[in-house]
Amino acid sequence: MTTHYLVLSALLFAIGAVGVLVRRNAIVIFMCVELMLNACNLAFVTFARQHGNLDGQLIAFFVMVVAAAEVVVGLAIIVTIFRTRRSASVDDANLLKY
Amino acid sequence: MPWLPILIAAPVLGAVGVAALPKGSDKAAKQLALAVSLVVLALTLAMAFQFPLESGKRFAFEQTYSWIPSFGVHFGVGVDGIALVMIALSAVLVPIVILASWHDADGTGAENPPKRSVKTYFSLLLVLEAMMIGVFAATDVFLFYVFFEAMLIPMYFMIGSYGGAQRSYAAVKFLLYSLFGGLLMLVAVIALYVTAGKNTFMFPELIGAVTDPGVQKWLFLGFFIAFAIKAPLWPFHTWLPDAAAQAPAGAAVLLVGVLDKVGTYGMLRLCLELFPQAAKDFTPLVIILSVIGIVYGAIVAIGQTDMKRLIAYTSISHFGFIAMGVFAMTSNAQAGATLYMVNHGFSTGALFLIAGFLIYRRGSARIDDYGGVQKIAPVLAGAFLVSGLSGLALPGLSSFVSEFMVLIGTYQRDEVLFVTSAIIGTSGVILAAIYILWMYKRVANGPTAESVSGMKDLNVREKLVIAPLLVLIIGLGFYPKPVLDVINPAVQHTLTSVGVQDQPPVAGVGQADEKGAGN
Amino acid sequence: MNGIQPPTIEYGQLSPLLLVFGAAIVGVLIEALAPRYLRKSLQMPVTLLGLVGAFALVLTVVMQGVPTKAAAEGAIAVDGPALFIWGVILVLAVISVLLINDDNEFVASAAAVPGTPEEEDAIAAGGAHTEIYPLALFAIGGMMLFASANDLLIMFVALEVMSLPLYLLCGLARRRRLLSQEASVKYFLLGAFSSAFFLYGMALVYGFAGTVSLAGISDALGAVGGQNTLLLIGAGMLGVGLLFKIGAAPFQAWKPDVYQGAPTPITALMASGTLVAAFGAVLRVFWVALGNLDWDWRPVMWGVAILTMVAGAVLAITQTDIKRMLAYSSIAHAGFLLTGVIATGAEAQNALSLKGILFYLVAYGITTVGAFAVVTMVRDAGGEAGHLSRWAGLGKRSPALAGVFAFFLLAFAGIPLTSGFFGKYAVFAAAVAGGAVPLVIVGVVSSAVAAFFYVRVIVLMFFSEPAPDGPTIAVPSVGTAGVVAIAAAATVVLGIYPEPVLRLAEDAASTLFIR
Amino acid sequence: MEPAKIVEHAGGVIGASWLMIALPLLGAAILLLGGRRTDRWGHLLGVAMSLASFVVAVVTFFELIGLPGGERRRAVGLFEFIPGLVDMGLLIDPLSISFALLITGVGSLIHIYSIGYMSHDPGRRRFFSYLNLFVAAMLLLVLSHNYVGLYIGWEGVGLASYLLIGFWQYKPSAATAAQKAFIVNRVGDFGLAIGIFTIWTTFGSVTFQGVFESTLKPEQGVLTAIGLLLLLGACGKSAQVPLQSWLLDAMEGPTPVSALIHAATMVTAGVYLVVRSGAVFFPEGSTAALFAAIVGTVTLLAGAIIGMAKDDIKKGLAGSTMSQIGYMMLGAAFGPVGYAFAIGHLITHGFFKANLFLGAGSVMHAMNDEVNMRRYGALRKALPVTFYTFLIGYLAIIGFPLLSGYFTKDGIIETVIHHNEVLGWLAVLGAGLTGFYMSRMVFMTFFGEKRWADDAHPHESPAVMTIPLVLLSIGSIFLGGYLVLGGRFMTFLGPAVGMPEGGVPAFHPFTVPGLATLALVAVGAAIAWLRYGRVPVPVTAPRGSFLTTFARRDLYGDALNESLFMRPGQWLTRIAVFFDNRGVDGLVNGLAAGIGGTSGRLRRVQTGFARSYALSILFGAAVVAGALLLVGNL
Repeated sequence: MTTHYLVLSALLFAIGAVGVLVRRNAIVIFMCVELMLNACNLAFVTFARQHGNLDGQLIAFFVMVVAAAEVVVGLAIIVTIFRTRRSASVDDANLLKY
Repeated sequence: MPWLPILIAAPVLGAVGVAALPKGSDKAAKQLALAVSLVVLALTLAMAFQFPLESGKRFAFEQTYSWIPSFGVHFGVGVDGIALVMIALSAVLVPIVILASWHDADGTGAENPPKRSVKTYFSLLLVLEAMMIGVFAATDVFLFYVFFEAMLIPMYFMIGSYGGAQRSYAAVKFLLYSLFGGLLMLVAVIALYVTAGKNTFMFPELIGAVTDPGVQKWLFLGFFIAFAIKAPLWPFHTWLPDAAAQAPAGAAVLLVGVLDKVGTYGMLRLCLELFPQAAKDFTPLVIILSVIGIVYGAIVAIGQTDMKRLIAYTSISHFGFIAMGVFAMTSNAQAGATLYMVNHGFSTGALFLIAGFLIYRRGSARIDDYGGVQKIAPVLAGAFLVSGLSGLALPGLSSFVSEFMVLIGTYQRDEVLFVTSAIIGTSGVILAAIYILWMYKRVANGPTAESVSGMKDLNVREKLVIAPLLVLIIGLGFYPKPVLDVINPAVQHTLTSVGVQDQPPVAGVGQADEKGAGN
Repeated sequence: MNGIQPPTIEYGQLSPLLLVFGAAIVGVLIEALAPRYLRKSLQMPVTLLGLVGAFALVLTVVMQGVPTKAAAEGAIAVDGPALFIWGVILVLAVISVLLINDDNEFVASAAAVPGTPEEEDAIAAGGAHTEIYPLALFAIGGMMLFASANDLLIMFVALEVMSLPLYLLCGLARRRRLLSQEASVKYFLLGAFSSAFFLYGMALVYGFAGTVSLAGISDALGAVGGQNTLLLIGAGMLGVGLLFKIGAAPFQAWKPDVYQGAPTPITALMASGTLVAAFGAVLRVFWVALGNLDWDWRPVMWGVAILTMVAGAVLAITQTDIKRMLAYSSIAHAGFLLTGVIATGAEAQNALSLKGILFYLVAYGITTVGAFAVVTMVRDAGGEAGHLSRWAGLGKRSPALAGVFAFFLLAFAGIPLTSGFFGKYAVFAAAVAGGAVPLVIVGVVSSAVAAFFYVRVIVLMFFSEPAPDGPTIAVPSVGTAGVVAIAAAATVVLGIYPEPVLRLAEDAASTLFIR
Repeated sequence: MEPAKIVEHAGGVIGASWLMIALPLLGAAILLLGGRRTDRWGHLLGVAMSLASFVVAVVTFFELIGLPGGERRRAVGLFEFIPGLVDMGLLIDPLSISFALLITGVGSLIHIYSIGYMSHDPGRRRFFSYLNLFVAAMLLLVLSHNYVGLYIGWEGVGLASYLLIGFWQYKPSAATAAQKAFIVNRVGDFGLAIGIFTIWTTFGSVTFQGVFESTLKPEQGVLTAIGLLLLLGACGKSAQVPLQSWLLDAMEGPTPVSALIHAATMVTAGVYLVVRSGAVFFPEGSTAALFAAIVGTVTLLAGAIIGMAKDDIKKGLAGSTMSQIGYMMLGAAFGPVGYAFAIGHLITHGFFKANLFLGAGSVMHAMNDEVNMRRYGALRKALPVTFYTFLIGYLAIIGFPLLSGYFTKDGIIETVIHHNEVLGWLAVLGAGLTGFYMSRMVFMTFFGEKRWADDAHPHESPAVMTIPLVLLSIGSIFLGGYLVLGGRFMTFLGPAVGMPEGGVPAFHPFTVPGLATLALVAVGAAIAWLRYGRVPVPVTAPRGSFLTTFARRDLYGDALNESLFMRPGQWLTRIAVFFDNRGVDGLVNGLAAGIGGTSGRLRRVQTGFARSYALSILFGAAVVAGALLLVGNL
């Protein structure tokens, strides 16, 4: 029964991961990461339900907070580089290589 | 009196002192370095005269301080006859080299590139001396390894900063070769510690600690390859000609004269005694490598056009003799091999120094750039000839004694392998005659070449450099007994802990080598 | 009866952590309240006091006797290894902060677009981002927590607390800002990506064990054994998150870019502190939580370790930028450390390996900071002279500096009589004792390869002629000079008489990790 | 009868006999180290040292013959050389003392002669130091009481010969000749060395006493092997086929050197070795002895043939030396009688060949170092003393009745024929050839018409050079008879090399071989007269038959060596050098380059695109997870 949720979370995680790979815009990539985090949340909650203990749900809250913090930092960084380069495409930023 | 720690510490302090001298005080640096090295020599001799010939103990002047208990490492030093003569060799060569390199770092020599700090060169020399003494004195395998590896660095800088045109290539090649061998040895050192399970690296306690033949084989290889690269044995030799040819003459002397001996010394001391069974199993392989080295080195030497490279290749041939003597495992052969290490240090040292003098004057190492030197600079040429003759093991000169002992000691094993090896090895004396005399002929004989017509003969400093070497070469050639008396007991110790004795000659056993059936 | 009783918090044990975080918060308050011209003069002492004080507290905790049970309801394990690692991190942090205390490295105003008037103004105004101090403090606190977290949740939080400030710090380089910002964004995206993996792995493991406390997971494993798919995938994903942090192949890609782009003091902090913390975490997860799973993860770890050592060594050979080269070298070193992680077994064996790893971390960390400190000093018009060709003949222009750097390189190469040698020896010895001889052989071979590029730099500095317009050697600020001196001294002392530190590591390791 | 036992000896002059070696050695050292400072009196010191050593030898000799016959083998221990392996010491017995007398005696005469001969040479002091060095080494060779000491002397004389052949080293030809001599000798030394190794492993000793009086009874095979190895050494030193090629080039050295080293003494060392080891390794009828005999015969013919064609007077004499040593080697193969005649011939040859060489030197001295006999002629008036002494030497060597050579050479021939007809008659033939080439030499040099170069105005040499000639020629006349008649020498030598069973064979002059020899010699001389005495000699050599060319080209010995050893050797060297640079070194450098290349290619993977990094992470994650699953479910 709960396995559906797990499958869903797995799918979400996969979608997020693929998104990170295929999208160029830093913002979008970042949102894909967020999606992955939420997939994890779903999994946590599901497992909490399975095991019948609250740890999972509690963890989910923590994750949200962390994610929020990540957003702050992430946006700050992305905005700076956008202002410098007038583009949010991660592919433009490849001076550092080899 | 803690002789050995003092012997190790003195050059280090000297090096610090030399390095600490203010800028521009090059002359002072040289003089200080020379003084220090002479003090070390004096101390070494003082110690040597107190060396007990007839003591049952394995090592004399033993000093053991706990260094890194959590690794079971001690700062353990002590000498037996073999180590003593090697230390003496180093202590004798260093002042000579310092005197010989008086101007090497100034960069006045035509071939020398613009030089870096003079005092660095001489403090490096002293550091090197400390490490050479240390590596021979170490009775703790770990300590031995530490010196074995650390020794590379000063030599690396001496070649790299003060050497010839391709110096950096040569230096890197030298370092990487040795480092690679050293790291393999490190694995073996660790494994030795673990398998022995004695929680100590003290050499005497590790003897016979590893019993399993399989393990012995691997550990032996770990050590042996490192030493074979260091020595160097064929086919690990290719770094030597480059290094020796690029290094300044003085450094080349120490490199070939002492550093490389650490390899053969290690074989004799560590490989044989720690892994006797494996040593016996690998003996045929090593003997064959040595013989190949003897002939191969000689033949390639004949074909060289560069003086220092030629001398380097002759050394490869000579290291073949030494290794053969070590693994022939008869008292004659091993005593001969040990004596060979010393004599080779002197004769090759003299050759390199004189080559250095020639190059310093003519500004080229190419043999063809010379000719008729004997007429212009008879003393120089004479010294060149004598050291060359010692290089071809002329009786009456020191290296004959050792070569004879090695060969006869190998031959007396009286098994096909050893007899044939000894015979092939003996053919090396013919090749040696060719490469030495041919070089001498091209350099010193014939009509005097334009380029050398203005050549000066040896000056006082250079005579002072060469004289002691020639005296030693001739003296040991006629009366090697004092040195051999020091060496022999140690060799006996080694043979007993390896568990072999010389078999007495039996009438007709010589038969074996014709029938081709060893017994 | 079943009222909620408050959790017991061992403030004593946690005091170092609390002090660091406290100092960080104070720093934030200073930013908020103190006038601009005062900030720097306030931040610096606060930071140093915080770190030094924390170190003192660590000592006091050790004096009172190493705790034997996890603190804060089993959330944080203040055990021997943790305390040791805390100490190490704090020392490294102090040194790095001394480096950070060098205006020249950091951007005047991160908000200002490079090459615009406002940037000029900011520079003219002598503006500086004093936020770097609290940020660094948060990162350091995060590192300490990361290494001592006793359940996965805390570990995850710590991971973020450690990483987020570093993401920002990476972007604050004064010169070559494009590179710096790029490094920052790459680090951030990839870091977030990998932490997502960590998190998902955590979820799966939780799904298997029903708890996220390391001890709990270990017990659950003991009950079931390692046949469970959920568990295995979860363990793998956890591993990915952690291996990313230590920069093990194939998760090393970020390291060279970020190390090169970030301001060098920050690189120093990451290369030393983060690595130490990350290894602390790795050890906890794989030894404590997944200890009973070792038959499953050891082979994989073998592969990772070999790949990491070889990739690090081989790739470094052809690098042309000094910081990139050091990055690859740190990858290789991570590989060497992994050989220690793998060498588990009986209690004694684990203690041996742990001791080796701890010593290695000390030796490597300090030398690394020193090396980067030297890098900050070799400058030309465009800031640091990163390109190796600019280092040619440095040995002639300033023998002392070049000599020290050469010494650090030799330490990296593991030449005897340097700290690096004993570090390598300790780890490899443990690995051999643990039966990982082939791994060690790969290790020595790759360190022989690695030696080549260290030596190459020495050749450049000493054996080749200096370029006419060679880089100038900046007169080091007291801080930087101090850092180099300390690092050099430590490298020598640990290289000649490592016994005391070894003994400390031994004591720390003897208790192993508490559950 | 077996040789006498060797007894330890101490004290007396015999106990101090090491002075014989030490004095010339000291002289050499002083002259070499003293450098130019000693130029003024250097030659005198050299002569003094040589004479002193001669005196010691004489006194030792008398003390030795003062002892009863059976006790005339005295071993004098000196010092421990290689502990447990070799002790240095001297063996004073009839054999060694005879050599000592020859070396120091003839040596001293040649020293004196050289004062005059080298008077104009700037390097005279160095020359004398080398001569002294040679005397010392040669004495060590013959006096040492063990094979290692012998070997040391053996190579020592090799060194001296190298230095003296190359004395005028600025002449490339001289330098090359010196080098060749040393290297060819080393080939022989190689055999000698192995022989010594085998002796050590077989008998556990390298002293003559330990070997000759050993109770061990090795198999014959070993003894033969040792014998052949020693013979190889002997061939090298005594310029016997196949190692003869160096001797003719050795004539590049100053003539006194040719006289002392390459005629009188050093080249006879091989014979010494064979005779010394004879009792054990070359007993009558043994394989080794047979080989020695064959080598001797071949060489005596080869040398004679070469001598017949040479126009260079010294090379002619060199060929003759080869030939004469061939006789000795041949004789040495046939037991005690052979030994006695071989050594006897060796001694007489020492005199008359030195005589001839010094005579030749005197001629060259007169003709400003012209060596081509086709440019001589009619010199008997110009150089009377030289002529008469040379004539005596000539008669002695061709075996003119009652002169030295007659007795000793005839003795050898008789002995050989008595054992081995074939070799014996070949020896007789050799005698005939000797008659031819020596007569040719005399006629071309002293008779016929002047064929001198324009600037040549010959004059007799100074007394310092002629007196030695006179003394030597006296020896050339009487010594042979004195030694052989009544078996004096055989009896004297007996204790050292053993006596023939049934006592000393009486000397009877008119035997078939004896007469045949005389007849052949006469024929040879006659042909020489017809071709070179009666008719004028062309100044430029006619092409001559292929046989002549064959002889002129030293029987193609050098050509053979070159095509067999030198050329292949050079190729081998080139190949080895190439292999070393490309092969061994190339392998290592290639490996390094390979790693570098891999690195260069791999770093391209680091594209700088964050997303590709992300991909690698994802990929890695998949691999790790997959691997874990795999392992976990094994």
